[in-house]
Amino acid sequence: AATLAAYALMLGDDALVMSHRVSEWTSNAPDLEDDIALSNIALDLLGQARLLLARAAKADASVVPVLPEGSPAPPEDALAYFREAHDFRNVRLAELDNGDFAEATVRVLLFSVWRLATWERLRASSDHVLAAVAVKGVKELAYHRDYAARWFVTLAQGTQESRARLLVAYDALWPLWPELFDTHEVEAAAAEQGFGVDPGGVREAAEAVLDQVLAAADVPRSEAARRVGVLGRTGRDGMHGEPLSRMLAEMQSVARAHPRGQW
Amino acid sequence: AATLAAYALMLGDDALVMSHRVSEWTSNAPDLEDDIALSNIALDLLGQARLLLARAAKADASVVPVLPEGSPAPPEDALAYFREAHDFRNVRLAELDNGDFAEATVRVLLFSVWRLATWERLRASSDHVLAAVAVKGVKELAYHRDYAARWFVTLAQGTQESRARLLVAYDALWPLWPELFDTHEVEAAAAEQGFGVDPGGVREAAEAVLDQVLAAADVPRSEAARRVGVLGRTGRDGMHGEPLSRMLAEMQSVARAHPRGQW
Amino acid sequence: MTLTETAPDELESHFEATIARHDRIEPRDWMPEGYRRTLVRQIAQHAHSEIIGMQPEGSWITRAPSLRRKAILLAKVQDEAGHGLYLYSAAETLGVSRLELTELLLAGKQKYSSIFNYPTLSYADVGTIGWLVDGAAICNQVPLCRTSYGPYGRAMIRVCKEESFHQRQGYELLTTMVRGTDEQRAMVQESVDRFWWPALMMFGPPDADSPNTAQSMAWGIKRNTNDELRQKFVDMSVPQAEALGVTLPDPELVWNAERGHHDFGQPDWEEFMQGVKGNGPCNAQRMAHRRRAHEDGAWVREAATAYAARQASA
Amino acid sequence: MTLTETAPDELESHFEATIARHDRIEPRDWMPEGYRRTLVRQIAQHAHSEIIGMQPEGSWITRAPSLRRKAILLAKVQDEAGHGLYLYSAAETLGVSRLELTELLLAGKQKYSSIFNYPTLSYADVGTIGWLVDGAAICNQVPLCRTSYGPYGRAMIRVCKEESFHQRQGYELLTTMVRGTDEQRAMVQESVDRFWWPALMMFGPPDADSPNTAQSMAWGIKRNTNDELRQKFVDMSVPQAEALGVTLPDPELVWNAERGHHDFGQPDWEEFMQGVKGNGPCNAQRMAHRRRAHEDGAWVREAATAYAARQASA
Repeated sequence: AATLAAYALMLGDDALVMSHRVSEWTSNAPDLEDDIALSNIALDLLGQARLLLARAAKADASVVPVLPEGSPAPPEDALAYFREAHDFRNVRLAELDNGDFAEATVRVLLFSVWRLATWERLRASSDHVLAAVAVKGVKELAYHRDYAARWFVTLAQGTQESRARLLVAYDALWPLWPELFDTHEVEAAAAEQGFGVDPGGVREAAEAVLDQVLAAADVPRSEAARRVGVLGRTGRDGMHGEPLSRMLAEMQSVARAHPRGQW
Repeated sequence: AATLAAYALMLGDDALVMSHRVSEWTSNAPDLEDDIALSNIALDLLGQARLLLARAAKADASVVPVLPEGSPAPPEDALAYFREAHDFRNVRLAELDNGDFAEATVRVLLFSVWRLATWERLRASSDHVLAAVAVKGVKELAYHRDYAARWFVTLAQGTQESRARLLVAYDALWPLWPELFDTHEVEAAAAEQGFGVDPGGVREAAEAVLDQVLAAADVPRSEAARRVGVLGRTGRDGMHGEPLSRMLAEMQSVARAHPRGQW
Repeated sequence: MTLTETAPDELESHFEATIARHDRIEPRDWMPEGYRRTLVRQIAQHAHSEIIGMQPEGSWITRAPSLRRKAILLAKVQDEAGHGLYLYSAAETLGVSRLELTELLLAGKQKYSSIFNYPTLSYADVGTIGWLVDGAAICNQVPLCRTSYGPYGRAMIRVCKEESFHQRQGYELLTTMVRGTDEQRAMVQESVDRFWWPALMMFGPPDADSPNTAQSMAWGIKRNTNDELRQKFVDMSVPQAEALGVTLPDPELVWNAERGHHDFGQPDWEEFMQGVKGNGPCNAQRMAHRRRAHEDGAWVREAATAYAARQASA
Repeated sequence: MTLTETAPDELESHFEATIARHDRIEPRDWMPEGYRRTLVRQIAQHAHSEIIGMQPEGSWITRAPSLRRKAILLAKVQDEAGHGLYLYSAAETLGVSRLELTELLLAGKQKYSSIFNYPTLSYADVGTIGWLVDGAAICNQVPLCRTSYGPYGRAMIRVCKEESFHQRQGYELLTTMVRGTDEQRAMVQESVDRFWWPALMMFGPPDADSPNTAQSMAWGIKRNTNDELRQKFVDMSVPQAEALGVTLPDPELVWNAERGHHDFGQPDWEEFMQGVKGNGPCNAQRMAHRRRAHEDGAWVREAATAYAARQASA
């Protein structure tokens, strides 16, 4: 149960943090259609996060932070609003500060290609909740991927400026791609126990998809090297970058100011 | 004593909030000398804020938020870190999100010209603490004003771009200038009781100084209209803009996460 | 029969007859230039209001205090973008593009609702905006579902349906908050104190000071006067405030049994006019945000155009 | 006697004699090109480190949990800017401008200390950086006060004085925090766990893998080997860690009575090399920050230049 909870938290934190970053685009996108599309992506991921955090709490109540007596916050909110940065288990790709629209395009593309490759297998999870989340999520992620892939190609083939920006964003994010496929011991155990997916096993499938997009965009595979962690630890180990604690300071400010609040 | 506390809070909050905004320039200024100068301004204002918040707390302990039992936070920190945005009494000019360096120049200029005009009189305060703070502060503020005035003239007379940016910043901030000279009832009472200064009485002196800078820069007085408040209320009434609550979310995040912490 | 074969006065009487029958004017129909201009102005202002209106609430998406509320808020702000989209499309049937209208907004030549120049200062504002601001908008907009211009009326039907959903969500947030802590109840009351008067201003100046109302009503663009709608809103809100346990900040607010309506005080019309002139608390901030987003997106829109052109010619 | 009158070998022997006497080389003195190049590289790297080093701690200025700590931190980061200033000035005596050096940094052609590519993740890091990172810097830098190049040595004297003040402040923050709550003690330990190994890396690779050390020592630019300094730092830090009540995360760390020193483990030199190559956790972020600040300031610097030119010609 501890492994299931830890595994569900990883998947949930990925979605929660990525959703937050994407939601920052609301009212800031290049056009109304994109504002709507990005809000949609943020909403889908938020929905995934809620189900996964709830699953984690149900699997092992000890992962849920203890709130002041009388707090009516449900477990999903206790987990989202009352953990510190080092308790979060998301991959570092999700947490970076937002850049320009090219950055958003590449980030959503990498994130959803990876997540989709994993979740296609997660549909066969022995945990019925995870399996159900994955069945629904796969459809959502396919939409996210297609949206980002379309923009990836458009920007790459649009103007000189858009291509230049896209390439900068691609090279800037590529160093975080290998981390997505590292197998954390929790993930290994989850795969072993039949309810999780070893991300190491889906790299080939994910890269095959990505290569199609790169080919359509006429963009060569980046040669940027992997970004190392701190003492070998990365996002899955709770070792994050500076942007996450800043993001959480904002995200958690109202909830923490009113730990007994009803919302 | 309640009036003295309320008055000291106004002056203290102006300094605290303005210091915070100026401190955001650290490691972001156009050149090392300016990085150092802006940090200096932030430090001076922070020093003023600490003395004034402490004075407020001493004059009337009831203004200090009650912290969880066992919290060792001194009154200055209770006031800085555990009040909500609507408890702050700073003028709105201080709280705006930072813009470019022209915005910083104009903001520091307007703020310090106004504050200096007030504080020159505050040196004669019947409250010995306020008088002493003012004596020291006047020297600091004169430095801030001179620094900003020098850049105001340089940008106005530098390149086409710098002049254009300066004028944009000046027109953007001018609407908040009249608010600085509104006489709040606390200020009226403080002046009446001999320890405070009625800002309405220093407008002429402040504008005479500003006019000299404008003349040296060959910049005409802005015609931008006053920015109104909400239902007639502005910063001194605790009615702020959206940036303040966001700023406080960041500023207060660590202190609030550890209300019993020792720092 | 083509247009060129029809005499102008015949076209005009056909238009007048359609209006008189409370039928809809459609894009293909002839219409007087004044009617068209008034409509473009009104629809554009309405569309701009949706887009600018994303900011005050959007500012709290990243701080929503529960994941459920975050989802609700995100979806609501997204709906506002959607409303903007329908409305710009309705305006486009009158021959003006979304880009043109956006540029008129950014140049300060078209307006948006002044209510969005008030700041949002606590999470309670998300609820209050839903309850009072969306509530007032609905009062204004429901009659517009029967407006004489077809595309506008049909857009309004969709908009109104979603707005009343938003209004219920906002009210529900407030009812939840007042069941919470003392601080939360105080937060709700403070928020209502701040938004009550600006909400009343949303119906526009008193009829006596509203010179365009008569023509708009004659053309069937507008169906009720400002004061009629304001009265309706007040009558509707008083029992809702009671149910919520908050006080509306108007000492003159009292039931008038004779009129069968509430009497109430006047908002500060001078503050209203300052907001209209651009001097409200957040005008500069809202416009700067919109301008920045528009400018930051320029290279993306150009890339899309270039890519589409290349695809078309390939 | 002017330079042209002096034979090259005479200049060289004069230089060698000055070094041998442990006297200072001054900007007016002849020096071998290799010496100059080595110095420029070292001083520039040191200056860049001060400037980039403003970021990890600067990131907490806006979140410092007490006003006193905020003032201390702000002043410290300001001092780092000041150190950058002295050091760029020292480099300028060798004929390279601050702007040139900055552009070499931004182009990735000059380095800064890899320690600043580690993220700061809690307020305890502000204390740990003071204690361990400034502590290691001082070990490295104190001998540089006696370096053979005069302007560099004098800059280092000022820098070292301030650094040891910073070190005491950092350590004092940690001693305060460990007297606080359990969470604070855990925060301190976690921070020390993260920074201990990177601090050891600050002395550079083991002597066996440090090909430039011998020449730098012969020229009197460097006064001790990497391993000597690292040993000194470990010996100094162990009792400080004990006094603080934190554990240093090295199971091999043990007192060796025979050597009169502590034995200790080796840091992960592969991670170190990745950091040097630009693949550390924050390299991209640090460079992007510096580049943005530099580019954002370009119009200001241009304005200052244009204004100065106008004043000069007036």
